[in-house]
Formats: sequence, structure tokens, C-alpha cells
Amino acid sequence: MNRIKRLSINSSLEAAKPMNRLWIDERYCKGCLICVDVCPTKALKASQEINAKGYILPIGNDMKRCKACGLCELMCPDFAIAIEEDEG
Amino acid sequence: MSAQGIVDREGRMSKTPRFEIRIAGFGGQGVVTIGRILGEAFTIYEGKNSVNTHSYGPESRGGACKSEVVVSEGEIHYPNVRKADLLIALSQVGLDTYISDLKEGGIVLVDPRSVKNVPDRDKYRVHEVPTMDIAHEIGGVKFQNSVALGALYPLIAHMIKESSLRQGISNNVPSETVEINMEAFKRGMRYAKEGKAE
Amino acid sequence: MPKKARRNEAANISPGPHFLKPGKYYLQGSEACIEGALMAGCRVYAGYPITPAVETMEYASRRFPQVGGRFIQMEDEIASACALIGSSWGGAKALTATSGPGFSLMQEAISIAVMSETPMVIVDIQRAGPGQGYITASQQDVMQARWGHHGDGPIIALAPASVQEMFDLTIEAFTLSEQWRTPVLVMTEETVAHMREPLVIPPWNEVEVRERKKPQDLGIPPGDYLPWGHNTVAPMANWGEGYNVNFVALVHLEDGNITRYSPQANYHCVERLQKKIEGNADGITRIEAKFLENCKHLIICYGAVSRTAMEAAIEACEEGLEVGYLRLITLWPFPEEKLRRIVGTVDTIFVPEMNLGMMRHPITEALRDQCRKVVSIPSLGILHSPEYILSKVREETS
Amino acid sequence: MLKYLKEEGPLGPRLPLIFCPGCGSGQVLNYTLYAVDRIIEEDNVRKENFLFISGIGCSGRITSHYMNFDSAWTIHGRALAIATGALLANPAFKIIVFTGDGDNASIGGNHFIHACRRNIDVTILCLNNGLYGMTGGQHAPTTPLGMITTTTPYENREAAFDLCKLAEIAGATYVARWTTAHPRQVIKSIMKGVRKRGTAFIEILSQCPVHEKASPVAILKRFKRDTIPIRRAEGPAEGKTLIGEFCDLDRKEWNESYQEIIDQFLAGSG
Repeated sequence: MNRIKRLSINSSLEAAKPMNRLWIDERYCKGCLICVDVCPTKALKASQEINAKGYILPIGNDMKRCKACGLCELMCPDFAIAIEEDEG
Repeated sequence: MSAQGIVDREGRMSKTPRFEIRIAGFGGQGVVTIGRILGEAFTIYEGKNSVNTHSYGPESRGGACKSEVVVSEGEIHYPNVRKADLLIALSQVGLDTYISDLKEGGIVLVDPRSVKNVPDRDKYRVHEVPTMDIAHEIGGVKFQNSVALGALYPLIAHMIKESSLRQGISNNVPSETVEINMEAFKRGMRYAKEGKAE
Repeated sequence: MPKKARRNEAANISPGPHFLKPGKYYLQGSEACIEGALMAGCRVYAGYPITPAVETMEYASRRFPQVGGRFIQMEDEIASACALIGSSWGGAKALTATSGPGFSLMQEAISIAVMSETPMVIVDIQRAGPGQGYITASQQDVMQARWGHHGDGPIIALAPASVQEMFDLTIEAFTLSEQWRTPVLVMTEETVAHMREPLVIPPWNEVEVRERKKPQDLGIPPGDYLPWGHNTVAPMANWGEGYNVNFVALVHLEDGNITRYSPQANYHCVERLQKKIEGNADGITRIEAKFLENCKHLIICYGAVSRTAMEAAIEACEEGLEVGYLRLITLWPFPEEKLRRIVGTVDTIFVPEMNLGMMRHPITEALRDQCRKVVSIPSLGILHSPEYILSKVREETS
Repeated sequence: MLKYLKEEGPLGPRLPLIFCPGCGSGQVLNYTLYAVDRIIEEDNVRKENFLFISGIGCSGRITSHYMNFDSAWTIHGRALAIATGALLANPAFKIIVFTGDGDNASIGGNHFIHACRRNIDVTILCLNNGLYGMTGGQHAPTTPLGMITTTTPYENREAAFDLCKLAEIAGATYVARWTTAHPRQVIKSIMKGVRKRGTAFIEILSQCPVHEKASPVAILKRFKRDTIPIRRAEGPAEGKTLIGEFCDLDRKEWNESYQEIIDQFLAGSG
């Protein structure tokens, strides 16, 4: 399974929060934090405060570590995280 | 209390005044539990008649959810709220949907964490209690309902004893969480009285 | 609920410590239904999960074993209804609760139960239909209750309007099903099943518990036993009692013989069923009436909507509109004579229902020459508000 | 794979999904769309050929109103009967059925074994969370012995099905079991299932955080810990659940065989 090239473009990217090559869409994210756990380089972590819906969202832990491997996007149950389209 | 008591043909008081409470939020906030505890507390421990109904979507979490309690000395015919005396809004959608159904001068308790635009203060008696944050501090959002009940108590103390509410809570929460729920109740009440939880 | 003082033998299971002690409780409609069933001596619950009938099943799974009963979650509603037939002929009182989609699946088994005169109780906690509809309340199954099973053949259906009646009418359902050897349906709504209200448990010996009449009670030996004969309500021997009962649901003679078919046998077999229930409708059915003396208009309602209708009727009287209130506690057999007797002549009859107009048809037929007009007040997926009914009454009577 | 979902409909938004936070259903939908995306790309199958059908329950909600495909959200346990009908009208459909352990093996059990017996061309994705999620945590035919659920308060006394054995015995020609913690294997199996002409049954252990009262992450870790691939399981699986491919046979698919009857007449009419 090569690196997931054909990435899903979060068509409403403007609504999502950009985080250096990763977008998290707060409208869809339910704070299950599976992405934080599966990230091989621990680039993500859980934020401290809860949002209006009572969810604790993932935020960048150290986004330089992010290799755009796509595992977070693959394992996200809510299509709430997307990798920036790879121009290359 | 809205006074509409009439004596019907058989000379029986068949429509007695009602105190109507509505709790609105989303699935997982304990909205249904709050309604059930209030209903039970009024009926079993205060000897009043009460009807508790609730409605929610199919979602177990996240969907809009409301619970209602109608309290009366006598018979309760129509089981739902007609014009609420008290609204507990734990989400913005809950507030927006039901604020228009609140009586003029009615009480509204909101959680500022999820309710951003607060209702009109000179039209309603508005109380803001960060129930989600207080619950979060002592163990998790699932204790939010006990915090809300604590925050509510001073507003209805003229109708119900604190012990009735406490009894209602301990009957309706998992036994191993009774202690934390009582702590949540205490903090909610203290915040409502003194504006701070600890 | 008929209050005849008789000790609660409940199929010789003495009331164990797990019956709720007489007194005041604050239960959900679904829970009150199960407490009523246990009090009536029901010891088998076979069901399948469906919103909004889940609480009934979950409460049953906790309570039935406590009193020596058995609970099972079957693979679907067809299986559940079939299990009730097996349990009933096996000698037990059996109960299930479901909602629209499940109620449709149960119709074949109900039809077999009607033909074989099998006592059992099915609670339909109605939700919005058709199809998946929605999980909110409705009264859209009331015609399916009567005509859902294939073929002719009567049914008894009750409509509770409160948590107390979820208790009382479940007991009455078992009493009627044993007394008339027939399936009995408790047609309630999500509103009443999920509502919490005070429930008063009466002293146990005030609860009338009826058992099916048995050939042994009438001194009929196995050799002479006619499983579908002897009198209007045939005595019922159960499997395991040495009566070699051959359960059939084909057209049958009174002794169960199915080989000598004739149109006459067919007519007699099914017409006898019809007469047994429809012929005794006056005794079987119950209605509640208020403010009827010289009322000009009348609201006829049933189930949860009657709670709104009562409030609306009271407020209409306050406004000087002479509006009477009549509630059908029994939907089927339709209490036609009773209605004609009790309702004088009125101008307009309002029939508020949580469907697009169903019980208004038998009501219209029964009272066509005792009123000027029948007005249906429909509501889908939500209980009528008093304002809604009042606005319709004002509109029609101005 | 958001590109395969309708975020908006003519009358309003269609997302977020209805599932609870961390539910496995959303993951299975995502894995399925990855597999479908690869098949459309590599086998140049037209998107219009795909048909998603589901029954009732949490799994039923997967083919809801946000699928950017033809889809059907049907009757509890009857998805396979409806799929059979679709294939009778158009054998070229690539049908993926989402079902749950209750939907498939309880109320849908009869249709399940007949679909496998007939070997109709359908890929069955059976999300097994061991309980009834949508209605509030009742036990299912896959609930292990001894488990406490809302309808087995005194411990479950019924034995559980092995869904893969059931499918295999009933005649399914491709049978595999994975968990939501094995995304790549699930995707590969779905692609194999879709490419295979015949009944492909893929059981996917899926987490229900709300009724298992555990965090999604904890359950996913448990899926990894408590399962063992068939390849590496020599002796008994020491209490672990076997995962992997159980069978991959070739047997004539129903329509393929029936086509032979039709062809006789076509051939006959010369």
C-alpha cells in the first residue's frame, strides 16, 4: 500500500483549520482522538479545552514531524481530517 | 405559578395550576436524566403530581434532545410544556429553539460554554452557570446534569427541598458515581449562589 | 380497571417478594406495563429490540426472572410472536412489545392466533410511519390492529392514556385474552410508553386475575374434549395435560377435525369467532365520558391524544363552547352500540388523532345519524397541543 | 475519501455523520470508499455500477443520504433480499451490503444463509460490535457468553455465532474477518470481494464506545491485542479471535449460471 497519493480533498477546506499540511474540520470532528493515537510520529495531541459541542479536538503537537502518511485520514471515522493536496 | 384553576361540571377542580420546566441540549449531556430526577423528586419526595416526558433523535450522542417536567398539585392532563416557567438550555440550539416558549419573566439557566448569545436579560431572569466546565473539572462532562441540578436548586428552593433533589440524583445515577454526582451538585449550587464553584 | 376483590392466585404462583408492594411509584409507561403483566400472572416475555419499545424489553429482561418468569430476545418479531403462541399453548401467559415495523411482521402469527383462539398480549408502542417513518409517537397502526392480520376474525385492542393505564390495561388485556381466548393488543404510543408519571399499585388481592377456563374445570375428559367447541368460549387444554391437543389454524370443526371441509364449515368456524368477540362488544368494551349532558359538540379521542383533548375540552367550556369529551378505552371491537346509546344528538364531532384520520371512519359510521358533521383533526409525529385542537373547534363552531 | 460523500444536498448539509464519536461504522465507510476508489481507478469500473445497500441499525446508517453513489437504506435484515432483486434486474451491479451482527445474523439470518448458498455476486461487510447499538446496547447473536448487556442483566446465557463459519458452511466463496484496527487488510479484502464474482463475506470487528463504555482508542488497541492472524495461529488460538482470510474458492455465481439458461434460448433463436 504505497503512500496514499489520491488524497481526499476536503472540499470545504476554507471551513477547516489549516495546520501545516493537515486540515481539521471542526464541523465534523467529534473528538474521538483516534488520529492522535495512530499518528506514527506523534505529530498530533489532544487540545486542553472543550469546544461548544463538548468535544476535545486534536491539535498539532509538533507538525514538523508530520510526514503526510495519511494514516490519520484513513482511520478518521468522520472524514474530519484531510492532508493538503500533494502538488508533486 | 399560572393560576387557571376552574371547577368543572362535576364540581371537581380538574385543571390546577402547573409549573412547567423544559431542559434542552444534545444527546450525552444528561438532559433526560435531569428531567427524570426532577420529576421523581417532586412526585416521590415532595408529594406533588408531575409528568416527565422527553424527546430526542435516533443519535445516541450529539443529536438535539429535550426533556420536560410539568408539576402540579392536582391532575395533569396535557403532559407537555405549554409555556415554560423555567428553561435549562445546555446548548445554543436548545436555547434558540425554545426561548420563545418561555414565559415573560420566566427563569432561564444557560451554560455559557455552549450558549454564546445570552437571552434578553430584562425579558427573562437569566442565570449563567458553566455546567460543562465545572463537570469537566471534577471528572467529566457526564456529571454535567448534577451540576445543572445544583445550579438550579436556589432558583426553585421555594418549591422543593434540597434533600429531595439529592435523593432523586442518588436514585438515578450509577451507584459507584453517587459521590461524584453529589460533589457536582454541591459545586453547581455554590456557583449559582457565590459565582464560583470551588 | 374492574375492581373485583379476588385473591391474586396468578396461576398458583404466590406473589413473590418481587411484586411491587402496594403504594405510589414514579415509573415510565413501559415499566408500568411490565409490572401489570407480572401482576396478571404473565411469566413469558419474548421480544426483539425496536425503538421506542426497547425500555419495555429491557425492564422485562430484569424483572421476569425475579418472579420465576422467562425472558428471551428472539431473532426477530416474527419469531417473538410465534414464541408467544408456543408459550400460550404451553400453559403460560405470554407478552411482547414492539412498534410499527415489528407489528407488521407479527401479523401472520396474530392471524394464526385469532383462528386458533390463542390468548396472548402484544403491546404496540406506535411510532411515526409508514416505512421507517420516525421514532416519534403516532396512532397510525390502529387500523392495522383490526385489519392487519390476513382474513376475517376479530381482535380486542385497548388504548391506554397514562402510566397508570399502562399498568391497569395490561392486566385487563390478560384478563380479556384469557376470558375470551383471543390475542389482545395494547395500542399505545411512544408518548405514553416513555412518559413518567405517578403509578399506584393497588393491594394485590384487589387485582382481578383471570385464568383460561380448562376442560378439567368443566369435568370434560380428554376423549370428549372439543378444543374449539362446547360453548361460546371453548375451554382450553394446554400441551402437557394429557388432552392430546392438536393445535390447528386451518378451517376446522369444533373437535379440530380438518378433513371434512365445506363452505358451511368454513362459515361456521370463522363466523363463530366473529360472534364471540363482536357479539359481546358491549361487555368487552369501555369508554370514558365527561361534560356530555346537553353538550353541543363532542370530542372523541383515544390514547395519548385524550390528554390534550381533555385540556382542550375544559378550556372550550371556559369559553362557553359546549364541548363534551369522550375517550375510547377499547378500540376493537368497536363499541358502536355503546356510543350510540351514550351520545345523544350533537352538532359536530371532532376526532383528533395522531394519523391522517382512521378511527373517524367507524365513528362516522356509528354516529352518522346523531351528528351533523365529523371533523378529523390530524397530527403526525407530535402530540396535538391544546391550542391546535381548540383552534379547530373554534373554527368549526363559529 | 470525502469526495465520495455529498457534504451538501439541495436542501441543506448532509454531514456530519450520525455515528457516535469514534464509532467503527465511519471507519468502515472510509475504508470501503478507499477500496472502491482503487477499483474504479485500476479496473476502470464505472462509478454508476456501484450500489450500496444496508439494513437497519448503526450499520444501516452507513448508506445514508450522504453517499455520492446509488444507495439503499432498507429494512432490518433484508438488505440481501433487496440486493438479490437488484442483481436480477442488472447482474452487472457491483453491490456492497453494509450490515451488522444483529441485522445480518439475527433478523437477517435467513436471507444471509440463502445469499451465501446461492453465491450471488455481492460483497457483504458485516460490522460486528457484539451488540445492538442503535437501540441502546441489547445483546446480539454474537454477544459472548457471560456478557452483561441491557437485555442480559444477569449475564448472557446464549452461545454466539461464528459468522465466518456460518458464511463458509452456507456457501460463500470468499470469507474473511478483520477489525477496524486493520485498515489496509480491510481495504484489500473489500477489493478482493468486489472483484470476486460470488458472495464475499467480510466480518469486521467494530467498536461501540458508548455501549462498551470504553474509549475508541482503547478498543482499537484491544482489537490488535486480542486477535491473531490465521497464518501465525498454529495451535488453538488461546482465546484470541482468528482474523484473516478463511476461504477463497471458485464456484459459479448465481447469475452466471442462470445466464446459461437464457443463452440457450438466445442461441436457439439463432
